[in-house]
Amino acid sequence: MNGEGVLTGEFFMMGDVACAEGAISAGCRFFAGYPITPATETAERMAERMPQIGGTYVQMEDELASMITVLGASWGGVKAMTATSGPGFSLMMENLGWGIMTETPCVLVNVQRGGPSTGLPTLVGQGDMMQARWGSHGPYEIIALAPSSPQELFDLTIRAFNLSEKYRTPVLVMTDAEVGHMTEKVVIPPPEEIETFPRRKPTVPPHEYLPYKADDDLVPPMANAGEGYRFHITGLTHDERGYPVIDAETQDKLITRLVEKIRKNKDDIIQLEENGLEDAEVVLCSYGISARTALWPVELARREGIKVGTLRLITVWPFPEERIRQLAGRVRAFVVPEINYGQIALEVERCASGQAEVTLVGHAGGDIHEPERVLEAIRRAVR
Amino acid sequence: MNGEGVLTGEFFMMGDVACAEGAISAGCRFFAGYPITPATETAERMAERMPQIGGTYVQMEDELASMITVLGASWGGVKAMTATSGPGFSLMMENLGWGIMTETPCVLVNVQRGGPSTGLPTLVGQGDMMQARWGSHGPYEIIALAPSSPQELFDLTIRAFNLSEKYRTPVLVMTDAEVGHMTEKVVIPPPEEIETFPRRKPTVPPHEYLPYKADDDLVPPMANAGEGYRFHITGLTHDERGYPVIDAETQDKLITRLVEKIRKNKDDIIQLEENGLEDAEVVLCSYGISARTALWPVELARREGIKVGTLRLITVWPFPEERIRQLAGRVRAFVVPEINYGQIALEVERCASGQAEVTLVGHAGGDIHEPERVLEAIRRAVR
Amino acid sequence: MSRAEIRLTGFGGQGIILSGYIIGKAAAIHDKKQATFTQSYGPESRGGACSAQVIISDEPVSYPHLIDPSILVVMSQEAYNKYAPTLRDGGLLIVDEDLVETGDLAGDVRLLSVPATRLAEELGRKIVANIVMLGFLAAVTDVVSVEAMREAVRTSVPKGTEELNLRAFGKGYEYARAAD
Amino acid sequence: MSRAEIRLTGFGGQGIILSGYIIGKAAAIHDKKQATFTQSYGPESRGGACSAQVIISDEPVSYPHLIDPSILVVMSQEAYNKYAPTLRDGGLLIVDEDLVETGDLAGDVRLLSVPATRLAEELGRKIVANIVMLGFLAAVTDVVSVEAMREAVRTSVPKGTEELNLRAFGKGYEYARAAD
Amino acid sequence: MKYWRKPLDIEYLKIPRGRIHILKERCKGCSFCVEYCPCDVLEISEEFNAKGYHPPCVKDEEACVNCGLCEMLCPEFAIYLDEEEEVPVP
Amino acid sequence: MKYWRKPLDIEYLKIPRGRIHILKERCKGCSFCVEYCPCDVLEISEEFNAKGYHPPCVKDEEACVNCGLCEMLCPEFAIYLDEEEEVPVP
Amino acid sequence: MSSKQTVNPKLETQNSKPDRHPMDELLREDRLPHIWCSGCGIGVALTCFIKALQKCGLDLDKVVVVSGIGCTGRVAGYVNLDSFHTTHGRAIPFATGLKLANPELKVVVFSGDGDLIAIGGNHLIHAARRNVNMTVICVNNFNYGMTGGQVGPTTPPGAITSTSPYGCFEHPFNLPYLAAASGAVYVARWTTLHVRRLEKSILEALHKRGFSFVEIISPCPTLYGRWNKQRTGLAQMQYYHDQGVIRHGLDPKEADIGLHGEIIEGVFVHIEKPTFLDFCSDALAKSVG
Amino acid sequence: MSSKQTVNPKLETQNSKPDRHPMDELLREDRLPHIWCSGCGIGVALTCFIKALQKCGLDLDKVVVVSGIGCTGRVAGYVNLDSFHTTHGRAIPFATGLKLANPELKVVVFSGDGDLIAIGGNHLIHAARRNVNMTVICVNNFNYGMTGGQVGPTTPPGAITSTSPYGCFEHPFNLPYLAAASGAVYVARWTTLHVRRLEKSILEALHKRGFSFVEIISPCPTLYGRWNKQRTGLAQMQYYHDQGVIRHGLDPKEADIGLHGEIIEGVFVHIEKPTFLDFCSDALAKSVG
Ligand SMILES: Cc1ncc(C[n+]2csc(CCOP(=O)(O)OP(=O)(O)O)c2C)c(N)n1
Ligand SMILES: Cc1ncc(C[n+]2csc(CCOP(=O)(O)OP(=O)(O)O)c2C)c(N)n1
Ligand code: SF4
Ligand code: SF4
Ligand code: SF4
Ligand code: SF4
Ligand code: SF4
Ligand code: SF4
Ligand SMILES: [Mg+2]
Ligand SMILES: [Mg+2]
Repeated sequence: MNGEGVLTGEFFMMGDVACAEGAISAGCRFFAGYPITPATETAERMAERMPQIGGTYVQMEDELASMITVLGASWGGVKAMTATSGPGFSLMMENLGWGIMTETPCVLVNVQRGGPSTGLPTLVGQGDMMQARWGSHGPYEIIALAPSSPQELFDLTIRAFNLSEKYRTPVLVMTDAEVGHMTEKVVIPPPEEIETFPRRKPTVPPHEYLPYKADDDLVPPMANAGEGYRFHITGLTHDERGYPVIDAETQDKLITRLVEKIRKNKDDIIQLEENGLEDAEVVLCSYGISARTALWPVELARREGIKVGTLRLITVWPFPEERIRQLAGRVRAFVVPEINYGQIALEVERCASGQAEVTLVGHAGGDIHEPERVLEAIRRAVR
Repeated sequence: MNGEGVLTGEFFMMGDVACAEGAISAGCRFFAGYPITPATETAERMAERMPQIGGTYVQMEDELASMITVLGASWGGVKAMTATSGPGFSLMMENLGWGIMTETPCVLVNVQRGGPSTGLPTLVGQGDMMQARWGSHGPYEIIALAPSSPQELFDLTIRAFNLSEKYRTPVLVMTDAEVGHMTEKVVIPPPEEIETFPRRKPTVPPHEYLPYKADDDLVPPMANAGEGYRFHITGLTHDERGYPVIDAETQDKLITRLVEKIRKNKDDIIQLEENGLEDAEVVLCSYGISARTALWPVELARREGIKVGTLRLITVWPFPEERIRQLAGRVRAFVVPEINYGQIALEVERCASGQAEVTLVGHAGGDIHEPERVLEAIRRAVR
Repeated sequence: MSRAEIRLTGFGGQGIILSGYIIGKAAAIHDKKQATFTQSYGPESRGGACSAQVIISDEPVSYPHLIDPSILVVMSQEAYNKYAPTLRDGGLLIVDEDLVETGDLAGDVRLLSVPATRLAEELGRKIVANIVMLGFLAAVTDVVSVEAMREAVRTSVPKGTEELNLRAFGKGYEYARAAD
Repeated sequence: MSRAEIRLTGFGGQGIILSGYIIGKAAAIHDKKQATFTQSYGPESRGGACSAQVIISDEPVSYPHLIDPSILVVMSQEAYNKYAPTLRDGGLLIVDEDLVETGDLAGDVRLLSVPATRLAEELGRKIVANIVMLGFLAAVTDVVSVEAMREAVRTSVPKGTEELNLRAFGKGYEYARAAD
Repeated sequence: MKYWRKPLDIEYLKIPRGRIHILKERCKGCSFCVEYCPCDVLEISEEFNAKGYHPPCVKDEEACVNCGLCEMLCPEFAIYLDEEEEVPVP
Repeated sequence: MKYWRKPLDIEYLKIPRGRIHILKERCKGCSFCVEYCPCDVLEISEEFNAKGYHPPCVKDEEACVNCGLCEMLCPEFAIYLDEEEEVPVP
Repeated sequence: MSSKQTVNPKLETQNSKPDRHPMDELLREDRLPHIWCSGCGIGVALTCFIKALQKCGLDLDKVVVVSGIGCTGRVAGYVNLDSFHTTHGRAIPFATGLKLANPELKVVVFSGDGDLIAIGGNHLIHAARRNVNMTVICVNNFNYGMTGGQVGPTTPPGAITSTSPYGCFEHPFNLPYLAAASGAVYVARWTTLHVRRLEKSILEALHKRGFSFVEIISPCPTLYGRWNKQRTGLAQMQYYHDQGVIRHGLDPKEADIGLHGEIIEGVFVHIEKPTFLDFCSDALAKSVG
Repeated sequence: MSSKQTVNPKLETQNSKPDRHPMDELLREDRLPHIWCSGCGIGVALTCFIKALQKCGLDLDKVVVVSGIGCTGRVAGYVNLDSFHTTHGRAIPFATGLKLANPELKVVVFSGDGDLIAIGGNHLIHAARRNVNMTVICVNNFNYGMTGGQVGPTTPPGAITSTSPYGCFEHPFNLPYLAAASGAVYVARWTTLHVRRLEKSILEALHKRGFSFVEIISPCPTLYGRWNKQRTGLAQMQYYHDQGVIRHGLDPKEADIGLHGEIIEGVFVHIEKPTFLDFCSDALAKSVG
């Protein structure tokens, strides 16, 4: 990767800004966006930084445009990103679907705030987690990561770009107003230490190139526009040539591959942070800011002698189904704090298959969890 | 209800058209839409019918506009509807959220086609079922109905309007290209036999009216614009006066009520069709067109001596959680055919809590299920 | 089983879809049976092969697609090539003899030919060939009653064209009777 | 526990947020501790009470909100009314004496007053009152080292204003020392 | 500093007397009223309101021609003229 | 019926000879080529193609001035002139 | 004094309380002071609107205000009328629904340049095209105030904003030209300094049949002004004073606004043509006839 | 013959096969015949575009075609260039991303009136405003063809469509006026009958720096024509012949189109102004300088 313009060192940095710097470190040279609290600082940073490093910042007329512009830029051969929050995220769903269908690498950051609707523009929420999975129409799989700190927002934005290139699919970074607006130390390694995944380029000559003929890992190499391949790309159901074919057979072949390229590679995609699970009776399972705020009540519970371990979902989608199933076989309960009325908790419940209790510690948003409520849920779980 | 202009009698009618006539019978006098296959026929019918009966048809510039225009019309005091398919449904999600947050009655019909993205515009899919539940940002609950025939598309559209007025919330009719484009006999009863739910009007004088002070059933009465109440309505988190208050406490109070008004009234909202469940070992659980196409394999399985019952979800959201839990305790397995890669099957799996096997019979769309595949799944379930 | 499955095919513009609708309506509304009518198109905007499917049954139609069609009406060569193989053994194949070259028929099929388009042209309106075909169909099968079909034609065609269409229907019907 | 929780408050435009940032940066970057800085606003577009929170710790900061703040710096009356009750028993309260009327203090609180805005005005720029306050804070507490704070001021203020701000910092620092 | 001393439509005005009311707690001290009063009636006071702004005060009530411009220009609905004493000028 | 017999930019044309090629299976029988040929070279044939359309045929090849209008107006890329025999006219 | 001309009798009585601002009857007093910054022009725009309402002679129970999201979007929350704070950009189609559902209503959209012209631009041009019966008041402060002062579709080239740190590098819309090209029957522009004329224009717009559009150039000292050498509302007002030029009837094509230089004001379009509702009743007639 | 002027040498050789249509080199032959109806004008529009491409002298490997959804939207699928069939209405912002990411590309948006002007209207006006370097070709057939002939933003008042059974009751956009008011530097309109001029206009548009817009009035006999007494493509062409009037340089304001009557054609705007990319490089210079 060309490290020019990439910062290196220790910074006291807001999460949103760390996200922008992560993108830059990952090689992102295109940002299209539309302002929205609490994601605006990412755009503002990009507006300042992109021209400095030969990249492009463009502020579009809305989020529909932002998302599709990013997809266009990606086909133009540049790593591209946008960042938004709930209302804008809802508006991006149709074009996100096009990105999935056409296998276009890019990164979409959602700095979640309290919803639904305009809700609590400045305050935290985690109410878009299921939307991240299901928000666009039709059947598909998606990759979504959930950082818990500005440093991780930096790190996971890089990872998001890498996964998006590796699996040729849009990747979501599902952060929130707390992490996005929090300022902490962020360490940016020297460029040469940052691993980036280059675009998978075709190895065949243009006339042999089939844009949707996948390699063994189910991912097809990708030519960029202007390289002489003369390909056609469509959001319609298409065959390996990229030509629309409107029938169930082609649909089955295409969509199954799109779904399987994520499901089959889930071990590579899923990252978890586990702590004290060896002898745990209760698993505190959470993600993002809620996983972090739960650490203290977990600590208090441990002091009370409760055997509680933590499972932090760094990758939320694809869901770490198997790990939950394994744990469910040997623990008494899962406690799932999240800032919504039960989203990831439903998935945990599904995978626990009745073998372990699942307790949601939910609330509607506007604040992080009171430690006492989480602690109480842990206590109840072993009672 | 004023029955003027409402048809009565037996008709050989396309599902989409029956949907329009159902709306008219329910008292709908406003349609805003944007053409999209396979939902266009509903709009076309409305364009013809609305002027005949003093209603309004307006074709908007896109689906964002269609959805919010319907919400505006509802506040103007008229029952209002729109109809779309996948791509348009994705575009309606933000404004749907506003409807939920502001408690605006209206009906949104999704005639599902194969997705994701532009996918299979003319062919069937059931890939938007989870999107119906989670497609807008933030935490909320929703009501969604799934008809299996043109007649039911007529009936459930009426029911959708009634539920939307009763619970002051947008209601979704989740049909599909098969049902929408299928033509069958539709019986339209005389107007006086059609039960319609009138808007809940305030009983207090304007200066005492608090637009978000709920009755005991958690639903607030609703004044229309222009009636002298001088209310303020916002998609921001708001108090009983409707004024924005941006804090966790107000959020908690408001969103909890919005969620609970549906959860607590679920017995009234949920409709199921059950058949042969008394001694069933296998439950064929499905909805919409897939529930219908499964009838034949169920019949074949019964002839083979397999004890298979059917549970058809007429209401899909809120999910009939308790009924599934009950059944899971005494049957061996659920077989869930749906035209996607597993959506409602996940909910069935969750509620089955490991007490009964759950088998998805899924496919990506473009066609209804081959009977043989469903039959095979039933056979395997008892093996 | 009392289930009859009929497929009508041709190219866009021939009124195939309307024919399917009329058969379904005749069965469902006038004969008081159960009927399900569906349609399918090719990728073309208009033109290209199109197909109308009608299922008629004494009981509610659960599975709404054709499983084993017993009647196939074909009004174009392209449609013939595409759909002929779907007809079940022992089924009835009706073709517009001027538009379709059947060649050697595979399997056990009952073939009836009718110059529907030519007969329609004799009425001065090629466009009613589909209704001529319906008259013929009503005469040679008993999936719906002739009265029901005639009534369905009358109430389904554009206002002002009822008379023409009923004559077309009669023409097809007579053609079949005469051939008997 | 080595966790220190600081809240700085005032109204929009006083540089409260920058102050919080500087403290956090001093701790995290220059003192090599762990620090988490967060901010909150009222509903107003600009103006109204605002608050900056800094948590400084030897270990990673897990819970990122204040639980029991031990230092409260107040630069407006509105902010005082809103936030004074959140200070923990035995905590340190620092106010700009010209802007805040503390009245009777409830509970066991250590109160220090400093005419930060007035001191800033003496430097000719009211706008650096926040930095005067930081100098004062650095002098009377040991949450961060004076060197770290000075360094953080220098590297955080707008380019070209470093000197002015360092003088403001010095002024606050000296004021505290003199009062000792 | 004064920007503009002639009210926009002075020709059409009667010159009545009015009383100037200032709702101090609403004021945010923008000084539009002070600067654009055609008769130099108002000035910014030394006083702070609870939000920390300096509301205007009346410097020369007699000079007021009740033109209402201060009321129209105030973004805060903080200043108005009452009209009880309105006296049309011939 | 003919709508228009003068090619749009006849002044600028050389009058060469060309051969008219018709890709019958692409034709959808719109008759744009027939109607707008300035020299009445083409006519609709009796023949059906596989899609059931009547493609045009050449009625009077000699009359063709190789203006290319048929090629430009054909929505189906079904008719073109080859230019091997192109003979510039002085 | 203008409020003598007030028509709504209900209001006159309400208004008798001496210590009450004469506009408070049309304001949600319990929500004042509002959230806008010191020197922000939105309050001035609102004042002119309230004044126009007090003079308009309409039944105020039937006047509805619809806003989108933004600083200006908060207007709906301060007027004591039926009022809707919709989603960002969607005020106009919401208003369309209201108006068509109940043609008795007088529907006013009051929102910001970002809301109406950036994300909402499509609805603006289509509603103008259809000539839907509504009045749109657009406060143009050359940036997105609510989200912290980003560049927008009206930001003049060269202007510094939080997302154009090197100067705005987009051409801005000329809103009157756009509105006119889309079909609006009444198009005007005023600054917040020209309050009497603005009030009069709003009044005209309220009485216009069809789609009327009033652009209000307004200070945002906190963000736009701060970065562009007009740090106070007053400085921006002074700019309007120095550079405001009234040119009624000018072809709006000529009414571009730059970072410095003239701001052309006036009523540019004032024509008659059938409204959407006129057409609707025709359709009704045809469908039954 | 025009193809003698072909510049891309690659193409000349490919083209030698005698039984191959000279435009096939730029078409996805394996997808022909296309899906458009008999008498549809989209194919004519495409022919003119291909002809212009063959003459333009650009490196065709760098020419990219972007369409939205609709009958016209299928154009992207037939040109043998890098081509994108995006979502409905979003061709222009997609093209913006492509162009800004790789300024070497020549980006052409080719789509329908519904796609570009109804759902995509906002992107059109904003891209024109920014003067983003691209050519937009809009096939205006006065309705939504793909979905079965509904009323749209260009449908003339009174026209019957599947959703205006009593006659269209909306005013249509005058697209050249809208494009001009939004900032386009090249604006032209032609019918599918005036193929030579259309080809020339496309060529000019391709060579224009900035945002160029070409409207093509085109028959949709199957839907629009059928309901409006022009049942064949030929009948619609005849209408263009009878009523087409060329008025270069006319103020596009005067170029309204009704159900009957004149269709004014010509090049209405042909001006120079800095493009978005010009400005971008300025910003780049400032950020490093
Ligand atoms: C879909 C969506 N995108 C973005 C936002 C964030 N947002 C809120 S207000 C605003 C801009 C407001 O600008 P303008 O309309 O000019 O109003 P102003 O604040 O300047 O008065 C934006 C982008 C949002 N609320 N919803
Ligand atoms: C979001 C969305 N809404 C609606 C549609 C359905 N749709 C497909 S094409 C089309 C209109 C096309 O009209 P136009 O652009 O004029 O193209 P034409 O077919 O007339 O060439 C519509 C509404 C869609 N694909 N996506
Ligand atoms: S009414 Fe206000 S502005 Fe007018 S003269 Fe009196 S004080 Fe001045
Ligand atoms: S105009 Fe209003 S807010 Fe401004 S100084 Fe005068 S009274 Fe205060
Ligand atoms: S080239 Fe075609 S249009 Fe021209 S004269 Fe020859 S046949 Fe006729
Ligand atoms: S123009 Fe083309 S499609 Fe039309 S008739 Fe001639 S060859 Fe056939
Ligand atoms: S930020 Fe700007 S627009 Fe918003 S209230 Fe403040 S001054 Fe007004
Ligand atoms: S429907 Fe109309 S626009 Fe579409 S291909 Fe047919 S004629 Fe052309
Ligand atoms: Mg603004
Ligand atoms: Mg069109």
